[in-house]
Amino acid sequence: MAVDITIKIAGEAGQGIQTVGDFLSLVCHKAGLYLMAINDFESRIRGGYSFFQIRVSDRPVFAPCPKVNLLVALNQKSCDAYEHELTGDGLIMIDIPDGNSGNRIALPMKALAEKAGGKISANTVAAGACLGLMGAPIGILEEILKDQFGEKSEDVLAMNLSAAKLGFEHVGDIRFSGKFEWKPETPKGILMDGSKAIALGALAGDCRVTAFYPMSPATGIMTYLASLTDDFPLVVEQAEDEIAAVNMVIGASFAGVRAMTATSGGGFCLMTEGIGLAAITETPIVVVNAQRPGPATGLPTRTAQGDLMFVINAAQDEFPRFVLAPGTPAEAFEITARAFHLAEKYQVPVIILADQTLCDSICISEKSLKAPQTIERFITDDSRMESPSEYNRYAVNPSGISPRALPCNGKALVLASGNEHEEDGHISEAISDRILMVDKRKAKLPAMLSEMGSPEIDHEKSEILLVGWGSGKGPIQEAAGLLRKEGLSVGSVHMTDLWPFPADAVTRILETCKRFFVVEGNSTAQLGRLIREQTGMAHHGAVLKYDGRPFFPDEIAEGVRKYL
Amino acid sequence: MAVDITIKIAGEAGQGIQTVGDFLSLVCHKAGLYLMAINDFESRIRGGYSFFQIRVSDRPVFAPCPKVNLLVALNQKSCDAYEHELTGDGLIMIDIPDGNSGNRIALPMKALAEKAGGKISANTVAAGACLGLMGAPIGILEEILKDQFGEKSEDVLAMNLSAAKLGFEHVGDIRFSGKFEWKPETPKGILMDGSKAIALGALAGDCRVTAFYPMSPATGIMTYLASLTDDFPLVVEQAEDEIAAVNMVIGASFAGVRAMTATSGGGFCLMTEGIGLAAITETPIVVVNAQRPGPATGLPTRTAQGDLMFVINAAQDEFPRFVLAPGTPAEAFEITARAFHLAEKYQVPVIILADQTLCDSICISEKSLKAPQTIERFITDDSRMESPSEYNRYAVNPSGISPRALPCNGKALVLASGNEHEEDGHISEAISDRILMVDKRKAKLPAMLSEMGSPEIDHEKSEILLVGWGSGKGPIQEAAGLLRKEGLSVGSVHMTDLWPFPADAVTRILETCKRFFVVEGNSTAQLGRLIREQTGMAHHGAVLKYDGRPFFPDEIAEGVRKYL
Amino acid sequence: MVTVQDFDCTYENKWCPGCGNFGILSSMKEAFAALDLPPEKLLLISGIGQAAKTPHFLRCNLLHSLHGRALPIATGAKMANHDLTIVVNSGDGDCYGEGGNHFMNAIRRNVDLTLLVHNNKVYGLTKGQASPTSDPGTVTKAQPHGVIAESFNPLAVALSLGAGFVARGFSGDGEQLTRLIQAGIRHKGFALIDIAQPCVSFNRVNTHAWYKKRVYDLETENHQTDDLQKALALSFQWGDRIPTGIFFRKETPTFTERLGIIQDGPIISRTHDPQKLQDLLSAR
Amino acid sequence: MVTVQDFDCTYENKWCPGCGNFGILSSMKEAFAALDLPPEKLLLISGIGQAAKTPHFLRCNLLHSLHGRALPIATGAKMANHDLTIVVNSGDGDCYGEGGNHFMNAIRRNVDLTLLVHNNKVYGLTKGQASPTSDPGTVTKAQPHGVIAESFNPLAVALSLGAGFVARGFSGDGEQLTRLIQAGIRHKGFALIDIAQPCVSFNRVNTHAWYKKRVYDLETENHQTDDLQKALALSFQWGDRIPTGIFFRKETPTFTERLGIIQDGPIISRTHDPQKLQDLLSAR
Ligand SMILES: Cc1ncc(C[n+]2csc(CCOP(=O)(O)OP(=O)(O)O)c2C)c(N)n1
Ligand SMILES: Cc1ncc(C[n+]2csc(CCOP(=O)(O)OP(=O)(O)O)c2C)c(N)n1
Ligand code: SF4
Ligand code: SF4
Ligand SMILES: [Mg+2]
Ligand SMILES: [Mg+2]
Repeated sequence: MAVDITIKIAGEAGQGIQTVGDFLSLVCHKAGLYLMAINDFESRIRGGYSFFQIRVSDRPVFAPCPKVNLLVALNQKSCDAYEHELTGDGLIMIDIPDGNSGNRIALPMKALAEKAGGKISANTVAAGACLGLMGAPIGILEEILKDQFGEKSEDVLAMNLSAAKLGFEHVGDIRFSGKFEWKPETPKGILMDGSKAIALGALAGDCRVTAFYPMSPATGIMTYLASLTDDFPLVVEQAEDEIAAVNMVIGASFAGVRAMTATSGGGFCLMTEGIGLAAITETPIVVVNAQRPGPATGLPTRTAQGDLMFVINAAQDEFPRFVLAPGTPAEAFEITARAFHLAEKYQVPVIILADQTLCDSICISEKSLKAPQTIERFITDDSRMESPSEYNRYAVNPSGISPRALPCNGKALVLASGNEHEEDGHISEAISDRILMVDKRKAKLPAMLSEMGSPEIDHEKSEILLVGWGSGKGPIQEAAGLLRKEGLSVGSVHMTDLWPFPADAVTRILETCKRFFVVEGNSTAQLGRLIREQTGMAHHGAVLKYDGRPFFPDEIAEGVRKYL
Repeated sequence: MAVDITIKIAGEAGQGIQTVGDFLSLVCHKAGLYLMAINDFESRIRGGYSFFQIRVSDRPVFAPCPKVNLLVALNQKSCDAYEHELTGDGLIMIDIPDGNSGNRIALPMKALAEKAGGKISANTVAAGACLGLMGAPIGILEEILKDQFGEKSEDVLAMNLSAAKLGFEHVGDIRFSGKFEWKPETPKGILMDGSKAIALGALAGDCRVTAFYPMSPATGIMTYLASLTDDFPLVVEQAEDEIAAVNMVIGASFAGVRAMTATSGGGFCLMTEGIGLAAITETPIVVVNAQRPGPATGLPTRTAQGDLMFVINAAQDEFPRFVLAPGTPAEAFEITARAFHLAEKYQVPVIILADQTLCDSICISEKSLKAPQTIERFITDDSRMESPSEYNRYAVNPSGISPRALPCNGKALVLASGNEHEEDGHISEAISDRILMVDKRKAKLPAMLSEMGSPEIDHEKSEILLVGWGSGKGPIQEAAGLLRKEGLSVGSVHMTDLWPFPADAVTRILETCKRFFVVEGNSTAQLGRLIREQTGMAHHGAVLKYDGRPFFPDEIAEGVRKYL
Repeated sequence: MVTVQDFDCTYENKWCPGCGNFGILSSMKEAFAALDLPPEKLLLISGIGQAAKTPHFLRCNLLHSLHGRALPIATGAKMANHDLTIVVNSGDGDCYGEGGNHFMNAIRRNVDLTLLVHNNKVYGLTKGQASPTSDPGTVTKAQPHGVIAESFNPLAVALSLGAGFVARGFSGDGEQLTRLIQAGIRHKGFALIDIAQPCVSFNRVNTHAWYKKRVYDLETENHQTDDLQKALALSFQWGDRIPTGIFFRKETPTFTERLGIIQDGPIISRTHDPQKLQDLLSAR
Repeated sequence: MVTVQDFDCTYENKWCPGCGNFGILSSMKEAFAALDLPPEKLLLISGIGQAAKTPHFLRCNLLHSLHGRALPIATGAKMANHDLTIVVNSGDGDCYGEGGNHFMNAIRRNVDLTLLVHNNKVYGLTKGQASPTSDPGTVTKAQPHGVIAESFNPLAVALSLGAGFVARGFSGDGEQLTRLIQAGIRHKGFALIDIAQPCVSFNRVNTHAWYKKRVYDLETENHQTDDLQKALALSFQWGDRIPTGIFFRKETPTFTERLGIIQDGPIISRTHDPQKLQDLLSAR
């Protein structure tokens, strides 16, 4: 039987939940298991309620599960708060001195940690104990600890090894229901969260300048990139505000390097004018909008898919742009790398719609991620011009894409203006130039559209299709599976390439089903609206979640059932 | 026969074109004629090309006409630039010393002005000469001059009276083809441009605080309001930027007065985050977005209808808002006043979509505009509460509208937060509060929708309907008339109330026709997209203009013909 | 008589134990009580950040707004009703970073309000990135090679913009801070109190003890608060000795005093005269 | 050898006849020629406004961007390629109004560029509203009762933020202005030249003649440019005598010099190493 268990490590912010979670993830990964973990925390630094919820399975998993098999409670209030989520045979492990009773295992974390050499190792105790309950060999954790602390100091390593062992041994023979076979296996792929995936994708896209203003849930992308600035040709600059961030990125790109910024809704608002500048000056930029619930400050550390229509329509007037929404870390890596390619090829802004779920969740990507050996650039210079002195930055041609030279890179002068302009870049208010330039920019659309991938269909030809985008992917595909198990003909459609909208592909797909339902993390079914706007097809129902938390497959299935 | 003539006064910025135009408008208005005038100028202060184009008729007119009967050229280059627009029997009056020839009348403006007492009166000379050509009695202009200069100084008045007469007499018996009957008549209504109409509408809505950052074409609204601050309880503050402007307005409204800001696209971008704050704190605000072509700086002094989808979807996540787009100054007055009522009644942001054509064009409103005798307020206070100390700013009730108290206005404490919150206004991250508040805000939508007026139909039951919004109104209605004259069954639909979208009313109307065409000042048919999104109905063609200039009825008719 | 307890509220405080913000909160309550300002006469406006959460942690009217935007909101509220007593709680990131432009312009306008900047030299709520007041060299996750920009000197900038009340407090000196807040509220015009506030979670350098060793009260050194050049020179003093107290004070007409139009009373309490409008509507 | 004529371009100039901007444009060309900087080695970045149109009126590489945003754009360009010679043309509204926050932060970063602020004390392009540098009392259509905020003192603010090159020029003194622009470009780091610029269309007070009567050159008075306190004091001098020239000068490491990562050369010319990335991608 398939193993599929969920462990929730819950406590206060500042108690080191993340560390326990990381250890567990690493061990399961090393053991060749699959996992998917979400991170749930409040907008505060200490106290409150916080958890790391990891689902471990011997089959690929890309969605969290609301039922908990093991609750590791770092304090009593977390125990009280989440006890009701336990499965019938679920266990609670709680940091109390002693007193196992019923499904409750007392784990004196701090005491054991002190025995091991210091309170600071309490999280390692917890990790060891969890692995004990899972019947895992302690060896894997030991290896991980060696990797992590081996170089730092022998004492620290010794303490942690001892802490792990104490925790591991403390649970003795207690095992919880889901049994894994812990056979030595090679990892199934790589362990990755969305933030890192976007950051690495940026490097794969040859991103060299990033500027940002801290904003959850986008900050992780930038701090990870900052940690890599010793190893890559990359500048990461914290700007004074988001307006500065996007304009720095425009400046860097204009000067010739690929550049990106990342933010969330409020910051994206402030960037919209700059995105318009990138558009009219045809300066390639990549902007990540990691969505969280709004409006305004909303729920700063939570997740949402509420900005789709906003980013498609953001900034005054009209211009071509790409909007891409990865559904998993692996997609995030590839889409981000592709974003830089598309931005430069078409000289347009590319917006990547991520969200807190994508950014802060970990899962295993089996597909191997490849660093491109070469980067195709779309830059011209004097040597490729007949007459550099007559270079026109906005020369009109049927593709709408004018050869792009860089400033101060030869005889060709580069003139760019946020005002409407002539082909040479000088301001123009003439009717003819205006029409020429609008049409030139719009002329890119057919080719841009041809770059749009068709939505990914799982179980084609189903009677019912669940249609979603971005981080909804895993839960929706799993939900469709649950409904199929009930004998229903249900498939799913996952969209990453949202704009320019691949209307023909979507129409072709949706025409094959009897009914389609949109599944979205917002309250007005924005993709549903978009599909209707672009194809005329109206959805037959919407499963919407807007409480700031990620989708669970169960609740999607339940939402769909209501319509049946 | 109906008189319908167009006079174009063209010259450089700084030559006083506006003054000539104003005199002509005032005279025609006083004479009981109808008129519609557009203003066309570059983004510069001196030089270049600029014109004021006034259409005068004995029937109501709400659209400009591209054919010019009289070109008043203040310099040679304007003459060269616009001569081709003349009708067959059109005349040119040009500021040269002498030499009438063919259709060219030499008017030595400066010389005559100096004769009258000063070069500064050259514009009055031109106005007098125009009136002469139109066969108008000079008396009306004299009255206007007395109104305008009478209080200032006798010398100035005398000079202008003399200048007018010199110009008038200079043209002698030359008349141009379109003959008016200059019978003494009372004015047909009031002369008004869109900027003033919005400003006056704001006063009618009891607006008391406005903050803005200068941006064409919105500045005129604010400078006109500023000129009235001696007479009305009104503060007009120029902010350091648009972010400050919208937030000042939120602060003022939170404190208890009705407040507004006005801007154009780039500034609107910067305001989007604030609009979200108004939404989540349920603070009523009115934001005017006077559209101009973009993206970015675009064409700063020109017109566009490119921001419809942007303002409907602006700011992260989702919230109810109103979007209203007046088509004429009279509508602008009423819609602006209504905007304040709606904003306060529903505690939501209201966005008024204007554009340069609306703001800077003059026409005659026959409908009399009324100052409301009383202002219905939607504010509560201690006296209306059972227990002020238990007041909850965001108390949930079926309407979604919580009684709104003002801060520091009694025992009731008012707590508002841009974070998601509990009913009392304190931050909450709880799932239950989040759902409660999103649902509460959304609960306003049915009542808000019921406030939306049905689109205005002209010639119901036509086979073909031309559908437009905002400043397209006059030209579209006239274009439909032109097509009807050709025997086609064509009517028009004018939308001012755009969001929440009155889908039922629109569906009902569009179902009556065989084909409908959208007519819009943008390049992607945004209203068309919106109609399809909201009703599923696809337009049969789009007549789009995006060169920064207002629609002419002719070109709309021509655009429609192409589809027939 | 208003007491400190009148401001106690049951809403859970969400700061880290040991945070300097607690001292600021106490001093605020003390100052309000000392001024006999009851919660219902008090409007607290804040941006976003740990500092900006302050209004939630006491009883008052409050608008907890957007990151960086507390000052224009407060300015707008004053335009509507200049009788309001407004205190703004902001952080170094909120006020000098995202809100930098508004900081300068609230000073230029001389808006009559009291601005408390909880200056912990770090972005607390977003987990420890550098703020404009972080010292060059400060290493954070976002600045692994250390901050490279010069740190922002709020007092010097405020003085150079003509601010009429410029002070520095320290969250660890409640008595002085209470006095400063009182003086700030009493001051007619814009009052800046930049408050040295230890962040126990993200700032391991500028701790309570660190400040304790360095701060001194300008009052004890007989500083004359009407000497702008002296105040400017002092504003650059930072290191072994850190001056606190009032650097400069001078009352000039406030924003709303200079707004001729509202001298008859707050615009909110004026009556609307439909006739005047009707005249305009009919006249053209 | 680069000549002034090398910068002449055929694009129509759109300023009003008599505008002070013409003087600035001439001095720019003179300075570039004197520095032997050819058009193709020159990147001019500007915001929006009359001042910001400048780059269109001479031959150069240019990015005419958004109102208020020239400085972050220039900063970004420097990150990409710190070998670029960047001059920013901005107006008083563009730089000290909409762009106020960026002004402060470009100074804090000490970005190596030359900022020319065409300070006409008015919003020219939008037809004469007050700007941050307008004097209190200035009457405009938007301020019919006169400006009520204190005017923004760019030199004092720059100095208080630690700017390393702070100067005032006057469009009517082309010789001095040319020298200042040359010195600004030569200065390693952020160089501010605030330029008194008459606007013949909207500023009837601060005319060419008005300035002519008042300006004096600090150099002639033997001003020492390394004295910050003196420079600060001078920055408040305005009225009968208006100092021009270099107020303060001090070279400190620039933004890109302090960015350790790009010391090997501009990031634009570094090569990408796919292996390093592949290691990261495979390692987890
Ligand atoms: C527009 C916008 N950008 C970014 C953020 C994220 N953010 C929230 S608080 C904060 C910084 C807070 O720092 P500070 O003002 O110093 O307050 P502290 O938490 O240190 O008290 C940031 C960047 C936001 N909420 N809105
Ligand atoms: C976001 C935004 N807000 C407002 C404007 C309108 N605008 C253009 S130029 C300008 C002011 C220019 O003043 P200044 O910078 O002093 O330049 P000047 O024309 O006086 O040289 C304004 C407000 C704009 N283009 N963008
Ligand atoms: S993070 Fe720092 S500033 Fe924020 S509450 Fe904790 S200690 Fe205080
Ligand atoms: S408006 Fe003023 S600043 Fe602008 S070009 Fe004319 S004179 Fe120069
Ligand atoms: Mg801080
Ligand atoms: Mg200016």
